[in-house]
Amino acid sequence: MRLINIDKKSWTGGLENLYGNYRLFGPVKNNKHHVFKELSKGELPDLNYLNTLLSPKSIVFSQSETMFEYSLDESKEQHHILKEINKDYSPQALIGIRPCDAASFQLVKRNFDTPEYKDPYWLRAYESTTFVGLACSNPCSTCFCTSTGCGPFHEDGLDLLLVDEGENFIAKILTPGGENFIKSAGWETETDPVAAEKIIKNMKIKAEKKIASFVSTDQLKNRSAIDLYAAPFWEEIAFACINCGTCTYACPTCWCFDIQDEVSKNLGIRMRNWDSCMFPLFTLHGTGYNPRNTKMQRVRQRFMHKLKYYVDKYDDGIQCVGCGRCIRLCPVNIDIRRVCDMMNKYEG
Amino acid sequence: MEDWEPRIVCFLCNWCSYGAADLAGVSRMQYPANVRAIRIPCAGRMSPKFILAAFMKGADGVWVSGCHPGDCHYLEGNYYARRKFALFKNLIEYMGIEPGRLHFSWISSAESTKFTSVVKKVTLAVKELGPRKQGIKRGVYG
Amino acid sequence: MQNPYLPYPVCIDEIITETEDKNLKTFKLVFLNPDDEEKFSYMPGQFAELSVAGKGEIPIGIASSPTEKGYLKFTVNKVGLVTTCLHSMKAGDIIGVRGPLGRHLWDTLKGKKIVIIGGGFAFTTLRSSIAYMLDPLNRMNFKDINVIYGARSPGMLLYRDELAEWETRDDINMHITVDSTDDPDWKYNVGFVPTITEQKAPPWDSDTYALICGPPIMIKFTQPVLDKLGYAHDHIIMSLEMRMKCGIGICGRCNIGKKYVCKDGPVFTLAELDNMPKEY
Amino acid sequence: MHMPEYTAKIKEISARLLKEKKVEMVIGFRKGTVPMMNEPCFVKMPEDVKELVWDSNCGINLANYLTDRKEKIGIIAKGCDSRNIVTHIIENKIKREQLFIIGVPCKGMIDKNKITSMFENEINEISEHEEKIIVKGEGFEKTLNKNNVLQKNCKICIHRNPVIYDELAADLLDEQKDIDRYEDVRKIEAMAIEDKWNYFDEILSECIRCYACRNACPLCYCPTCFVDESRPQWVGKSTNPVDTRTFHFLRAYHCAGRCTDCGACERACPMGIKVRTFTKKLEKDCLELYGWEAGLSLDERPPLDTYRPDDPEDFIK
Repeated sequence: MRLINIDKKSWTGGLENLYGNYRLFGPVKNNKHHVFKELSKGELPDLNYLNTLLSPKSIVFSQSETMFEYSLDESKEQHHILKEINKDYSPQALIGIRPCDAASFQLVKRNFDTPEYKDPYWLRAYESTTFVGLACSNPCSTCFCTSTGCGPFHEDGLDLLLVDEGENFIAKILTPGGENFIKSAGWETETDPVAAEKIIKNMKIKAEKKIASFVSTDQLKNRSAIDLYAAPFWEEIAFACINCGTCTYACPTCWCFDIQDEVSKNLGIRMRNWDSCMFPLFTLHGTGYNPRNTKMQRVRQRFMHKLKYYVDKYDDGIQCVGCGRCIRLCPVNIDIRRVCDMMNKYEG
Repeated sequence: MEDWEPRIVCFLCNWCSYGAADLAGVSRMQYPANVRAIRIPCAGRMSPKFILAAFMKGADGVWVSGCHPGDCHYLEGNYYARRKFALFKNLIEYMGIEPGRLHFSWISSAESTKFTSVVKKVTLAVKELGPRKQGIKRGVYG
Repeated sequence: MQNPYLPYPVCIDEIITETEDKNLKTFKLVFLNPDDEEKFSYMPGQFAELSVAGKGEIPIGIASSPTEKGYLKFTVNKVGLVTTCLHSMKAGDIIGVRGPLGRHLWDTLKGKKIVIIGGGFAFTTLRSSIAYMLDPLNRMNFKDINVIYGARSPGMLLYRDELAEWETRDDINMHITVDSTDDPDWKYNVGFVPTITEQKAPPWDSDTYALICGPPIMIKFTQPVLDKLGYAHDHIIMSLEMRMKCGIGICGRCNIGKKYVCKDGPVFTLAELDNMPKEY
Repeated sequence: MHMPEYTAKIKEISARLLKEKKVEMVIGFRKGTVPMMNEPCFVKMPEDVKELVWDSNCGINLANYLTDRKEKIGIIAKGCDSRNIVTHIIENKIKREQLFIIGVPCKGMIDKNKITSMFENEINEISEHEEKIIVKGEGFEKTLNKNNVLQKNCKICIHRNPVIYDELAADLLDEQKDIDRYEDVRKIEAMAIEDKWNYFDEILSECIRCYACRNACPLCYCPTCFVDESRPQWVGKSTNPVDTRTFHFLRAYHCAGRCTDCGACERACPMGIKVRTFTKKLEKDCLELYGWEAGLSLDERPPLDTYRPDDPEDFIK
């Protein structure tokens, strides 16, 4: 692990050097809010931001993604047989990702990279990505990352952590991928590691102190899933829900998807699209029967999945990094912090 | 582009315009071959989603034809339809599809001459606009 | 990296209409690439995603037995977009098969007495199980086999020729039943599956396992009967249905509690289900 | 009357209704956990009415929570909510006898997106005092004129008073006069055809198909929305711009003659898309062609559920 000093004067030049070797993604402000997007040549990421409106998960896990293509033309060879398509998995870098979002990729990896099955689309995109984090000195009031095993200076899932010191960044290189990135940019001013670590540590403590919201998760594992499932509070929690997919689409740790075929003329594709457990269609059987027919059941599923089923399945905390997006974006103010505390407290 | 011919999806009421098309055919009347007819039970059955679906799938024009006011087989289907059409026609134009791509007519089953003349008018109008540039769905994603 | 979403191409070899309402057809499928058959090594109770290009995929239990070589069989009920399209297809058409998917519990069942209880068109994977156990190389691995299978009417029973053949054998006890019939020549039982189960199922001992597959209403009323007969919940094996897409525990929709029906199931013991939310 | 008095009156009426068992629940708002957000909630016990609030952050349309409910309900209704309640009654989604409508003459809801975008830093607290909105965040405090930060639909609202109610939580207000409701629609109508197309491409480019606009809308109660139909599938499920456009226009069309411009769709959109741009065109046309404003009367059929023999038809050959 090395620590590098990046003078902000050399920032633009470094990005230019990187441009040929990586597809660069970064936060950019459109007329309304910050979004992650691919940077065109010469375009700079705007690192003066709280967090992007949506998580950067779509850069690895596109909302709509073609999986296969095929021809329905019977005069063609291999008609009706699905074919893999060529995709661009050349190196890409996510510049300025917040530590919470970076941690989310580690968490989601559990789902896409299992001992039995590997999801090739997600994994290839993930493996081609260098995660260049930006430590968070100004967490939002809705951020509760320190309660989820994460934090504003958290390093897991990052190849490189940038710490903004005003005139310069301290770059903490965490992986060989991060090393390559730094080399490719041509930033090479070594810095005194002890002093730099000290600065980072102080800034980290300061940032963590600013976190204003917390959830308790310590009892979730001990609670019975059956009891929580039958808890009386779900009706009240779910009342306001309008069953839109905002929380799940904004969430960096929601991974559910749907698979669909689409045909135009004789050419067909099989693709996948993000899906949401908030939608009744998610679980609707062909017969018309739906095991999660009511809003209460769907809301319960979302929270139980994140805060109980996941906890039980992997025994490594909750399926949430505390980014607070679902709280900020829910049109009716359903707040996961409140639900988490209710579940944590519920003794059956 | 000179040999380009528009494809026009037309929805014809079973009780009138479809009969008029039939009559035009039996009477060996000539009209442009650009229309693809879909029979509907009544103009009142017409849903805007049929029209948008046709446009999405690449139709250059859409034309809906039903019975004259007062002549609906179900008494008032076309009266309801007329209101739906009025609003939808405006909406189509508002969203950026040329108004000349969407047509409505009342044609009774005896009016084969009117039928052919409307086919000609509709075809001409759509032809003048040329092929659609936007809004046809074809896709491979990310 | 192997792509677990890519189906093996197969050709429809034969289509058999099973029931009098013509809503159930059995598709006999042959792999286009013989190597793929090797890779598709399965056990009864598992399922596969049938892939129809242009329409999508559907999870269907495998009706053939691994002892039957050279083809796969699936019995498909016509309900939705993909199955309706499948029903309109003909021999020679190309579709895809992805799998085998899900787990099986045959390691537990070896050497045991087996009671099969099935209803309606859910009999498909049970048919696979029976054909598997009756294979001359396997039969000695199991003790008594009892089969209780019911349908609405004689014309709604699946695999009627095979049922008749099994009836004539002495290494399997068949208890076929229909809800009702006006056929004077009907020689088997009349009555609902739970009733026939109560009358015909052998009493439970620790060597006896029940395999149940059927509509929810049948399962709901059969379970108390098995309780009455003393069947231990970890000796009752059921197969669940859920809306599925990926079939490999990734797309996230078919969970019951922390289990995915596609990957951790579709077969579960009742003892396992007792510890899961009743959300199915 | 100011907001705290509104709240006090709402609590008083609600407690009374629950105590006298006139209703089984009261549907209203409770204070949200983030600034500029209140959460729709129900109250079943008289002692729980303390949760209820009323302020300028009650933009969600509560009629949405009435669909197909069976019990007797007290419901807090501002002008637009009341018009959607009327629409719900006309469309048999609830019965008038089931409802005790607590009418709230509405001074408008504030636009959270607009206020958020006015500040670089995060807003931590918002309070209101008469016509002033006081915004506080780390290192800043600013007082805004409420009139300048109203939701766009509230700014041009001409039915601030509930049109139907059993009891009022405040005195009726003077309605706004001489409002040009359709300036924005006319601007689009005047565009060249290609500019229109591009305009909608632009405003829809961020749509993530979460359906918050649809689901926040009290009109969207179809058991299966056209966008979820699979046989045939009218609209694809991806983020293809043609599908997205088709969804928005068809949805808007489905609200023709029913939309009250309550703004719930636009408020709900996480991406800040101007969803009302679609519905307002139809609202304008219904008014111009058929003299119709939705939700004003229990006795009139909505425009697409009726006709006149002499309806305009100059566009028909």
